[in-house]
Parts: sequence; structure tokens; C-alpha cells
Amino acid sequence: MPTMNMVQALNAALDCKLAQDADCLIFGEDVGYFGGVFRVTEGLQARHGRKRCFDAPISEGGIIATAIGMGAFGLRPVVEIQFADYILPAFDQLVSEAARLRYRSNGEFWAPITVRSPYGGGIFGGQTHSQSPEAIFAHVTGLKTVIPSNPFDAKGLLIAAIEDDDPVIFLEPKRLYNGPFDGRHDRPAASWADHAAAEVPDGRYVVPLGSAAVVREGEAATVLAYGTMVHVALAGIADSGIDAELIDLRSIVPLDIETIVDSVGKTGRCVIVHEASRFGGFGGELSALVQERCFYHLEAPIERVAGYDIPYPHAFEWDYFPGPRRVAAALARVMEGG
Amino acid sequence: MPTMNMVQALNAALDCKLAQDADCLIFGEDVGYFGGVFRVTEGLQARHGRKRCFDAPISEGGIIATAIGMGAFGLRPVVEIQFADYILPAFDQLVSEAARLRYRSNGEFWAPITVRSPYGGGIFGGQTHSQSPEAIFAHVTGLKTVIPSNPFDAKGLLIAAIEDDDPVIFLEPKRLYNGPFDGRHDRPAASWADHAAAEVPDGRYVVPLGSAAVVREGEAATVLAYGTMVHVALAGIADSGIDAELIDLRSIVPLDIETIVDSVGKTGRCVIVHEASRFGGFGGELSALVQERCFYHLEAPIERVAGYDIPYPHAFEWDYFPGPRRVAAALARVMEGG
Amino acid sequence: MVTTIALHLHIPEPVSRPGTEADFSWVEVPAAGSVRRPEPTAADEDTRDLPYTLIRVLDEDGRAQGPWTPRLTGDQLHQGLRAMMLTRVFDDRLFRAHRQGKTSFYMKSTGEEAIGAAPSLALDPHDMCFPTYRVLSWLMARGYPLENLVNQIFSNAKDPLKGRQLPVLYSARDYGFYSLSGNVGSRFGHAVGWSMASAYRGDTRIALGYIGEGSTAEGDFHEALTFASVYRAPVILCVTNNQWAISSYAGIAGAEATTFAARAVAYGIPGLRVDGNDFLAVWAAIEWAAARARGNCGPTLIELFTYRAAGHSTSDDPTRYRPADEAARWPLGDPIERLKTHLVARGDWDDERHAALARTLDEEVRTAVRQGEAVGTLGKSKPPAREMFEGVFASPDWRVLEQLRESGL
Amino acid sequence: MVTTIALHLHIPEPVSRPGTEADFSWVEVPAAGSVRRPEPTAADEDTRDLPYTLIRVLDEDGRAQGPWTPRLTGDQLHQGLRAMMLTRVFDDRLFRAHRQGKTSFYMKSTGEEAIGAAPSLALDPHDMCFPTYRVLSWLMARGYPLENLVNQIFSNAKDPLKGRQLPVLYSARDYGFYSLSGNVGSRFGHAVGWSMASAYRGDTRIALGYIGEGSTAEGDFHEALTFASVYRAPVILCVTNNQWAISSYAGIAGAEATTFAARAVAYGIPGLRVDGNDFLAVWAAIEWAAARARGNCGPTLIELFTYRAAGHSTSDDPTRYRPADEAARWPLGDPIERLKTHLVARGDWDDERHAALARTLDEEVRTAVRQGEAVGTLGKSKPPAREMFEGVFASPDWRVLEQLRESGL
Ligand SMILES: Cc1ncc(C[n+]2csc(CCOP(=O)(O)OP(=O)(O)O)c2C)c(N)n1
Ligand SMILES: Cc1ncc(C[n+]2csc(CCOP(=O)(O)OP(=O)(O)O)c2C)c(N)n1
Ligand SMILES: [Mg+2]
Ligand SMILES: [Mg+2]
Repeated sequence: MPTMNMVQALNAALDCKLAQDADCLIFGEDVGYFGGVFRVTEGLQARHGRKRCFDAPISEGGIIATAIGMGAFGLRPVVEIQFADYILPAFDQLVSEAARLRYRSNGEFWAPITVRSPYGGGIFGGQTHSQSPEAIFAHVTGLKTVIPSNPFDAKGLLIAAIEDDDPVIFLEPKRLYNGPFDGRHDRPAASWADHAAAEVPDGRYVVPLGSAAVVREGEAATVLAYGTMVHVALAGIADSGIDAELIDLRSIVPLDIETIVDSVGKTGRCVIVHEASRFGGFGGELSALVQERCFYHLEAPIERVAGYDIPYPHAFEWDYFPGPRRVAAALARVMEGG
Repeated sequence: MPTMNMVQALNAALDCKLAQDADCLIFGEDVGYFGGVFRVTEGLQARHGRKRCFDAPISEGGIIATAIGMGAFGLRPVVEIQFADYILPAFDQLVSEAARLRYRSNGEFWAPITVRSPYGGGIFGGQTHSQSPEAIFAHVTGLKTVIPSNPFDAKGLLIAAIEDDDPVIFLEPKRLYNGPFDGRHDRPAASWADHAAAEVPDGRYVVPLGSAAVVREGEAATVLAYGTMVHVALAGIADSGIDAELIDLRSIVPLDIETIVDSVGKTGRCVIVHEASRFGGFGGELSALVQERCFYHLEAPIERVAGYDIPYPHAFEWDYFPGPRRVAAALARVMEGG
Repeated sequence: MVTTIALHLHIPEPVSRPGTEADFSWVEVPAAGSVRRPEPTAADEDTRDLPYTLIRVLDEDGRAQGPWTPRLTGDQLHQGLRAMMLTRVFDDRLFRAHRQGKTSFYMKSTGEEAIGAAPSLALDPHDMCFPTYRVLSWLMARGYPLENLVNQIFSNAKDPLKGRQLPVLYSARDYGFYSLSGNVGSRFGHAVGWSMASAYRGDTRIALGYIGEGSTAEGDFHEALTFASVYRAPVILCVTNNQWAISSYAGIAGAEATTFAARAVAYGIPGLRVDGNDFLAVWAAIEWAAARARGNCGPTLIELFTYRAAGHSTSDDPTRYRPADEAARWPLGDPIERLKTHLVARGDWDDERHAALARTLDEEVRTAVRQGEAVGTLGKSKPPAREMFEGVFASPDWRVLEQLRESGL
Repeated sequence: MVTTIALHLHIPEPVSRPGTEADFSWVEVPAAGSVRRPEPTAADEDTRDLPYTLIRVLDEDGRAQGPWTPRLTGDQLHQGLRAMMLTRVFDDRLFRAHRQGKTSFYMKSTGEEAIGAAPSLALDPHDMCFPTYRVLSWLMARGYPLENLVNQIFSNAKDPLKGRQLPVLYSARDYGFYSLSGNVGSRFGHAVGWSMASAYRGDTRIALGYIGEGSTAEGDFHEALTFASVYRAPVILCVTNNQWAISSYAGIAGAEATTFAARAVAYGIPGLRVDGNDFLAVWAAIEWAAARARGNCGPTLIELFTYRAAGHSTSDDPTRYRPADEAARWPLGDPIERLKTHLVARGDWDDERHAALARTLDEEVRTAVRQGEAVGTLGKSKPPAREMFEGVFASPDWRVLEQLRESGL
């Protein structure tokens, strides 16, 4: 089985769908001839032809609107928004149109679109190339939001997203493109080559939306994470010496509530980790759900490890980025409780 | 002291600021000659002149962008977005520009703008005239979000918002414009005339941002609400017969965490009520905060009463709208716990 | 050269307000037939005068004049007249139903019936229209069942959209009518995408998008035109300039500075400015643009110059912001009257037949309304409430299933 | 008339790609001085030809030609030359600093130095520019301290924006330079609002907004122009058409169909298309538009036709998507060379003085970089981390105070 980094795995997913489905097409800023600023669409135009993978005007609203219209016609467009920070100009199209089309038309029209976008920090991108906007999508009824953490999942989830008949926001943790970054920025960068999840099968397979993965089994506490934070959490767990169970949510809508509740029911302690700023972040929802469903099992307050409530500050990347140290400290605190 | 409904109180606040501050001006769709579709700016153009209160093109993004530029010059613009559902086309301007200008420029520029917008349901407005988008603003670092529930607060909070040097989203519960609606849609509409908070002083006064109001003192449980839901919660408490304390948050950013923690610390039980759909809503953040800060005082799981996770469905207004019955049921459930 | 006079903020204001007389002397009305008609394959450079005139076919006597005269059969004209009259009757009746509490909301398209009816008949059944809330006449021209309309307007148990959407925000896929929403402008780009998909597939279907002149100020308008122009999308993009956007006159959207058809020049595509109350002119412009689109020559922008004779909606009272006599003084007349006069001039119609048709249509509408009342009006009947939990996704997730249970519905 | 051929999706593609020779035969270059100059008070109708030509002043021999020749002193020209040369030297040096790991990011404006320098000198000190990331020459022309630039680029302890913002996304209020951000296009409307505020106050200050040709596709562009046109805002709106937007050529933004200056026609405002590598032409166009704005005649759109001679940024390798010889073949030359030739032709400059100036500027930049290095380069020095918690609001709320404590910083 070939070993791939995340960029290659995503490229393989797109290549597979372009080959299999004549109604699948790709467009976005710089994705055509050039292959995308993160190279995810590299070679696709050359391989599948110009009208299957082409450049779009710098207009995120226009990109999503166009994709919705194509979806309503019967195509299955996959669009790239160059950075998740730049989805915001298209927010109305996503919320008022893509997410609501099926419901409001009583199923006469729908928008089977996939919106791929690199997100998250760790690359010294500063305020507008580092944000994690997943919470605002999760709140929108009618949108799905998927976040892979490794090459195997990336390919399988992306194929599932494209085949899904509802609009899917597919957030790619850009810091993971080239390796399983665990937040230890002062150590040499790890490569996917040595990682089990870098074995990516040829051809089509899916990782279903709405099923979380238990990355590490444990008895003492539950850690909920997604994207880059899966690897950070793993490092934090190792540092803490606590036998924590780590769950990679993989998609936050649909959310695999069962796996979460089962785990916290068992451990009685929970730490939630995300990069996005804390207040109003998706951790709040997770905390509320766990509290509602596992209240009588909880031995200690649920902890949230998250970005601070400030814009993403360029020079302070490593002061801001929630690293293993903060995860380990939160784990230590939840173990004290009770 | 004159008795005012909420529309009149808001109008009085604007009138007061236009009179006091030559740098204050108002624009938005239909706010000029006509006085706004909800009449909040009625008479202001006639009284203060055309350039103090004028119509804007139907372009929410353009309205906010223009206001930010004016704010950067030194004016204090107050803009109206006709329905909160229509803030979304301006979302990027609010998040990437208004909210971040001060921080990213190290205080060289800032956007002292106030964005007024009617929000919420209860008026048979269907999907796009009924939504409650507060959660997506609350998550944005650098934005403040204010939600009055009565005429006295409306005037005092709006003046405070206008005088504030940061961007403020000012959400007006449109169902409260003409009376303190408590969710009992089958009873005759109540009027503000009979309500204590309808006594609105002349001239300038402020209700500071970030201070909640204890609307009803109680010992058995704490109910957190804002906007229309304050009145619904009050009715729900009455129906339940439970001696609950009701807190009107009044602003969700800044949030009066002290008042919340003090109350739940005392009661040990908490119900959170909002109109917005539940998943990823602001109730998640409130639940997480209460849980984090009052864990050892909690006798029962914190409950959330919220809109269902579906688009706002026109014909089912009263099936969807969280009413007193659902509040009372949640209160009964929190009383059972422990 | 640099003067240092004080700057001054210009706020556009209409010529007349309540209490004064309506004044339309600023409207230039070229004679019917006076505007040249380039070939539909013309290069954009050869069309740059068209945004600044007004394409008109019907003259004062109802005769068709000049190169834009479409070749229409009597049948086509009768269909158009019927659709417009039916729209008018239906609007009046359902507007009154709102006063009677039978619906939560209604919007009329009085005076603008030609702009939906002519394109609906001129285009192919499989083309797709991306409507505004003011082109009911599109559906009327295609025979959409009146009962469906009434049932949605009454939000009753037979509402074809199951109570999920406001009255008047229809969706009718089989009638080439895309799902409406409350947001203005946000479907304009869908028309472009839909037509690009058709081109991608090597199909022959084209799309038509409508937007109000007020709503052209939204970024969506520009983004749609940019995509249409860049990819030469087979789409017709229409701006309905009915002079008003709720209480804001067209000057607030830019009409003081130039025409809405001139927006086309920015994108290097033709912009036609058309008398929107002239059924034949609208038909001809759509036919021209459709030929262009079907011939892979790309998009066309059409300004339909008309007048919103009624209030914005049931929530509106236009006498608060415009002179009461404005509608009566509108210089381009009434589209129904004008088409009627044309048919009469053709020798294909007379007052009696007109009156008879009016009676028939009135009866049709009455029947449909009665049917709707029998099912139930607002609040008296509605689809099963549990249906509100359906259709969020193709298949429901646990949240709505749990909440359905929790709701006890 | 309706043909039923299969539709076809058009995807624009540049004339040349890597491996082929650059081909600029499509660029029409009118002779310097050949374009008429209407009065700045001209009505929009009298300017509708200007978007389709190219205003040029400097001829091949560096002589100023025709009615657009601005009346500039030798001092003004020397200042302009200095600003452009300084920008070039600074860019080259700081670009190299990125290779050496001293900064996280850098962007050059090579070939586009005239478009920032000329307006910076032509406008008043209290006017405000709303820049893109590619108009460093604005700051250079106004003498912004090089140390400030270097310190921000190195994100060191003396970074004037305290480490909160990316390198090159400057903010310099006192130099008429509005805060930059990573989002393209989203400040274009701020320029309009700022200028409207000036008009509201009866002030005399005007605003200048820049946007890249690629970014004109954003809705913000249209919204800004709509507001500018409706309220006749005293603003100059400039599209820098440097032919590329990262890897996408201008055709993806609409250049196949028409010019960017033609966007102005949509809004009934003048659109000037200007040789952006001609310092004098840029100056003249800005002066014309400024006179218009200050005379309450409203906004102007200016397309600055130029070429991005360097890569998009330090993250980019342009040889992957365009011929390697494109920059060399750009038909409008280099703005620095052209202004130098003009000064020489005026008898006001020579090669020796030029070389001496180059040496001085190089030394200035070296000194500034050395100073920055002494403070520290990326990661070696930064502002106190606790400062990242400041400035979210005018005064902090409990969240950041708690988190500051929690962070242990
Ligand atoms: C995005 C958005 N902003 C504001 C509104 C409120 N609104 C509804 S209709 C309307 C006026 C539209 O005017 P126009 O586009 O001219 O269409 P007309 O009503 O004249 O047909 C406005 C402002 C809306 N529905 N959507
Ligand atoms: C809203 C937004 N979308 C996308 C990007 C990514 N991006 C950064 S620069 C750029 C190209 C801009 O091209 P152009 O406007 O022509 O300016 P130039 O770089 O040529 O000066 C893009 C797509 C962004 N920064 N902001
Ligand atoms: Mg209109
Ligand atoms: Mg460019």
C-alpha cells in the first residue's frame, strides 16, 4: 500500500472521484494549471482536462454560489477556498442557500457540494491564515463539517463528503499536510512516512461521516479532539502519564455522540481540545453535551483547552497555539477532581 | 416618566445621540425618509437632517464596510440591518475587519460602529425573518453583542453601545417591539404600557454593557435568558411553580459571569433558554462556563431549552418557538436531579 | 488646480414625495421601433449604445414597430395575456385574503406581469428560471396549479412546501422555477452556476436569473456577472427596475448616475434596456439573449424598466414615501392594457372576449381559493408538525430524531 | 433563430505557459500623449472612451508628451525616483532575509513601484490611502522609518504592531496608510466610507483605495463602487492590474472580456486606464481624479496597467505557471528606468548621480536591516508575549484577563 502524506491522500481522493464520476468537477482560486497553493489539486487539470479542474475568480461568494447552481443542475462540484479564513465572504451563500435549499424547497433542489479549505495554525500564517472557524459552521442547520487528522481518513472522508448529497465543509488541518505535527514545535518535524495512517489504499473507499475514531484507548479520562489537536492531544497524554482515551471526532456534524458518551461514561473525566478561540467555540457544545448525557458519571469538571479569546497573533504562534503542555495540565486537573 | 414601547425607546436613544453628538449618524435600508420597516428611525431624518439619517443601498456588506471607514475617520455610525438574517452577507466585514481592526493595527485604527438589527421569531416571518444568530457573533474575538429585553434597557444599552469604542452588534428582539411577549401566543397580546420597564427616562442614561439583571430572585434554580426568552422564561417559571432565579444577560459579550456564577452557586441548578437552534448555540458556551465554574455546586444536569436543529419553519412557528411549557418542563427536570 | 472648497455628502432623493405631484419628466421614452437591433451574435463593442436607450415595440396604438418585433402567433399572445390577467386577478384576491387573516404575508406584482410571462413563454420548458418573489406570472404562463399556490399561501395541510417556507416564496422545479428564499440577490449566481453546468455537460438548456434593481447593490450581483462573463455562461440576467425597493427609490441603488443595463458594460457583455411593460419588447429581448446564450456567445444583462404599481408587500403602505398618484402617472402604461390593445389592433381580440376571459379567470381563482379554504387557511390547517423535522439533510441525524421525540409531536 | 448546438463551457487560458515564449502582442500601446484629457469636472458621458485606451505620458526617449503631462518640479521627480529605488532595494534585501530565515514571509512590488510612489506624493499629507500589500512605495515616498518596516518584518521586540500582524501587512496612520489585512478587497469599501465621513464633516480630505485586478471579483469591489457612486464619495479607487493573481492570469478576473477601467462605466463614473509603469501618467491620473473628488464631482476608477515582475510572495515560484521570460518581455518597461530616462532627458540627472543614489539607498537599507538584526530576527526576539492579550477591545474583559493569568505569561 502506498504511503502518502495528507496532500497526496487528498489529491488521490479527488483524482478517484474525477475518474469515476463525470459529474464531479473542481474549481477554486489557483487550483487549475497551478495545482493549488498547497498542491492538493496538482496534476488534476493535466490528467482530467481543463473543464474538470479550473481556476476561479477571487470571489469566495461567487465560487460557492456557482457551485450551488451546478449542484442544483445535477453536478457534484468540489470547490477549494484557499484558506478557511476566506470562507467568510461566502458565509451567506453557505448558510442561507446551500444549507437551506433542500429544506425550503421540500426536496426539489439540493446542493451536493463539497467545500474544501485548509484551516488552523502552526504555520506562522498570522491572523488570517490560521483561524479555525468550525464552530460557526457546526451551528448552521443543514451543513455538515468534516475534519480529518491523517492521510487515510483524509482520503476516505473526502470521498464520503463528495458522495454525500448535502453540503459539506471539509476542513483540512494545514499543519498536518506534511506530517503529524504534535505541537512540539521545537523538535524536528515528523513525517507521515512513519505513521500507520499514512498507508492509503488505491481506489475508492470511504470513511463514513459521523463516526469518530478511538485513537488511543484508556480508562482514566477521555480526551475529545479533531484535526491537528489529535496529535497534540496524544503528545499531551504521553507527557501527562495519564491513561486517557483519545477520541478523534473526524466529523463534528454529524457528531458521533455515542462514542463520546460511551467513553466518558467509562472514564468519568473529560478534556476537550481545539485550536479555535474558546468562547463560543465548538468545545462549548461538546462540554454541554457531555455534561447533559454523563452528568452522573462525571468526577470532575470538564476541561476545555482552546485558543485564547484573542485574534491569532503572528509572532506569538507558540504562545497561542494550544500545545501538549496545556493538554497535560488539563488532564492533571481533571484527575484531581472528584 | 413617559411610558414607551421598545420601538419608541430605541428611537429615543438614537434621537438623543444624534442631538448630542455631531459625529453620530445613521444609515441603512429604508431608515431615512420612511423611518425603517419597524419604524425605529421614524422622524429622525425630518428632525436631524438628511445626512444624519439616510437610506443605504441593499448591500449589507457595503453598509458595514462604509461604517467601518467612517468609524476609522472618527465618526460614530449606527447602521441598521433590516433583519438579523441579513447580517450574513456582511459577516466577513464584521469578523475580518470591524472586529480585528484595533488589534491588528495596534490601536492606530478602530471601528466604533453599532449594528442594530431586529432578530428572533414569533412573528410568522419564516426562515429568513426569524433567526437568532447571536452565537456566531459571540465566538468572534473583538465583537460585542448586546440584546435588550425591555424598553428601559433598550434605550440605555443602545446609548452605551453607541458610545462604546468597539464594534457592537445590537440585536433587537422584534417580537418584543410592541409588547412583552411571553410565548403564550394564544392569549391576547400584552402591551408595554403596563410594564415597569416601560418607564423610560428622558435624555441620556446608560445601562452598562456586561452587566446582567436579576429579573426575579429565587432559591431553587437559576434560569439564564436574554431577549424575548426573558419573558418566556418568566412565564415558564410561573407555570412551574418553582422558585427560580431569572437572569437577563442583556449582553452576551461582554458576559456578566459573576452574576451567573453567584446565582448557580446558590441554587445548584441551571436552565439556559434561547431561541436559536440548540447545537452550537450560545447555550453550549453558557452550559460549559457554568459547569466549569459551579461543578461542585451542581445538583442536576444543566438543561438547555432552545430551538430545534432545523431551519425556522414558517407554519410551525408555535411548535418550534421555545415556549413557557418547555421552560417549565426543563425546570421540573433540573429539580428532579441530585 | 486643486480647489479647497468644503466637501459635501450627496444623498440621493426622489423628485417627488407624498404631498407633491408625481413627476416622471426624467423618463425618456424613445418611439417604439426606434432602437436598432444588432445580430444576437454581435460583439460587445457593437452593443454599447443599447444600455442608454429603451427598446420598445408597441406604439401608442398598440401596433408592433421596428426590428425588435418578435414573430408571435395569436396563440402565444393570448397565452401571454391570459397569464398576465390571471396574475393580476390572483394577486388582488390573495392580497385581500391577507386582510382577512387567511395568510401571514403576500406580495403583488401589479404592473410587472409582462416581465415574468413573456420569458416564461419565450424560453424552452427545460430552461430554468431563478426568480424573484415578483415573477408569479412565470408560473401562471406555464399553468402551475393555482391550488398549489393557494395552499402554500394559506400554509395549510396541502402546502406543497409543507409549511416550511413563507407564502409567495415558491419552488416549482417541473415548471422551471427555482426555489425562492427571503434573501434578495443570493440566487443570482445560482443561475450562472446552473447554466455553466449545462454547458459543462454539453447540454442545450439555459438559465434566466432575475434580480430587483435595489438588490443589484449586493455583492452577489457582481459575483454572478463576473462568473458569467469569465466563463461565458449561457445565462440571461435580468434586472427588474421597478423604481422602488420597499421605500427606497432606484437612485439609492445607483440610478441617478446611470442605467442598470449599463452595469453590463463593466463585464464586456451586452446590456439591453427594455420597456418592461411592453410584452413584445420583453419577449424580443429575451429571444435575442437566448439566441446568444444557445449559440455559445455568452451572457446578456437585461434591464426591465417598469414600475411597482402596488405596495412592496402586505406589510407596506407606499403612500408613506411616494406620491399617491405615481402609479397612475407612470409613462409606460399598463402591460395588460397594452397587450390587449395590440391584440385588438391585430384584429384578434375585443372587449367582449376580454371581459369574458376576465370572468373565467376570476372564477378559476375563486375556485382555487375556495379549494384552499376548504383545506384550511393560516392556523386553521397545517401539515403534520412532525414534518418540520424532515428534510434538513437527505437522511436525518440523531439530533432531529431525538428532538422529534422530545417535542412529543 | 434558436440553434440547438451543444453548449460549451469556456475556461480562459493565458496565451503562454512555461515552456513557451511570453507573448504580449495582445497589449495595445498607444503613443505617449495621444489620449485626450477632458476637464476633471467632465460628465461621465464625456469620459466613456477613456477605459478603452491607455493614458501614457513618457515616450520612448523619456520625454513627457501630451495633455496629461503633470507640472512637476525636479524635486518631486527626484523624490519619486528615490522612493521607487528605495522600494526596489528594500524588497530585494528583505526577500533575501526570508531565505535566511529572518522573517516568516515577504512580498515584493517589483515593477509596480510607480503606482504607490506617485499617488503618495501627488496627494495631500492628510489624505488617506487604503493600500494593498503591494504599495510599499507609498510609505517609502513619505519617509516612513525603514526600521519600523524591518522590525515588523522580523517580528521582533520593536515591531510597531507588536507582533500581532504578518510582515508586510503594515499600518501607519500618520503616513496616511490604513491598516492592512490578509483578506484581499475587504478594505476597498473602507476607503469609500472614510471619504464619505470627510464629506459629512465638510472637511477637504479625500481617500485613495487600491485593489488588485484579481481581487476585483470580490463582492466588496462592487459594493464599494456602488456606495461611492450613489453618495458621490470623494474617493479615488485604483485597480492595480499587474496581470497576475498568484497563478491566475487577469483573464480569470474578467480581462478577456474587457478592461478593468471599464468597470467604472457600470457606475456612471469616469474610468481611466493608465500606464502604471509611467510615473508621470500615474501622477497625472491621480491629480485629475483628486481634483474631481475635491470639487465634489465624485469618485473615479483608475486601472493601473502594470506587471508583477516578481513572484507573488516568498511562498511562490512563478516559473511554475508563466514563461520565465515574461517579465523581461513586458512591453511597458520598468518604472524606475523610465523615470530615470525622463530625468536624464530633462537634464536633471545622470548615470553617476543615479549610481550614487543607489549606493546611498543600499546603505540606508543595510543600516535599517542591521538595526533590526540587532534587535532580533524572527523567533530570536519578539515583543513580550503578554502583549498578545492587549488591544482586543479598548479595555480588556475578564476572559483575556483570566487567560493571561492562566497562560502564565
Ligand atoms: C439580503 C437581504 N437584505 C435585505 C432584505 C430586505 N428586503 C426585502 S425586499 C427588499 C427590497 C428589494 O427591492 P428590489 O430588489 O428593488 O425588488 P422589488 O421589491 O422592487 O421587486 C429588501 C430590502 C432581504 N430580503 N434580503
Ligand atoms: C478574501 C481572500 N481570498 C483569497 C485570498 C488569497 N490570496 C492572497 S493574494 C491573492 C491574489 C490577489 O491577486 P491580486 O488581487 O491581483 O493582487 P496582486 O497579488 O496581484 O497584487 C489571493 C487569491 C485572500 N488573501 N483573501
Ligand atoms: Mg425594485
Ligand atoms: Mg494582480
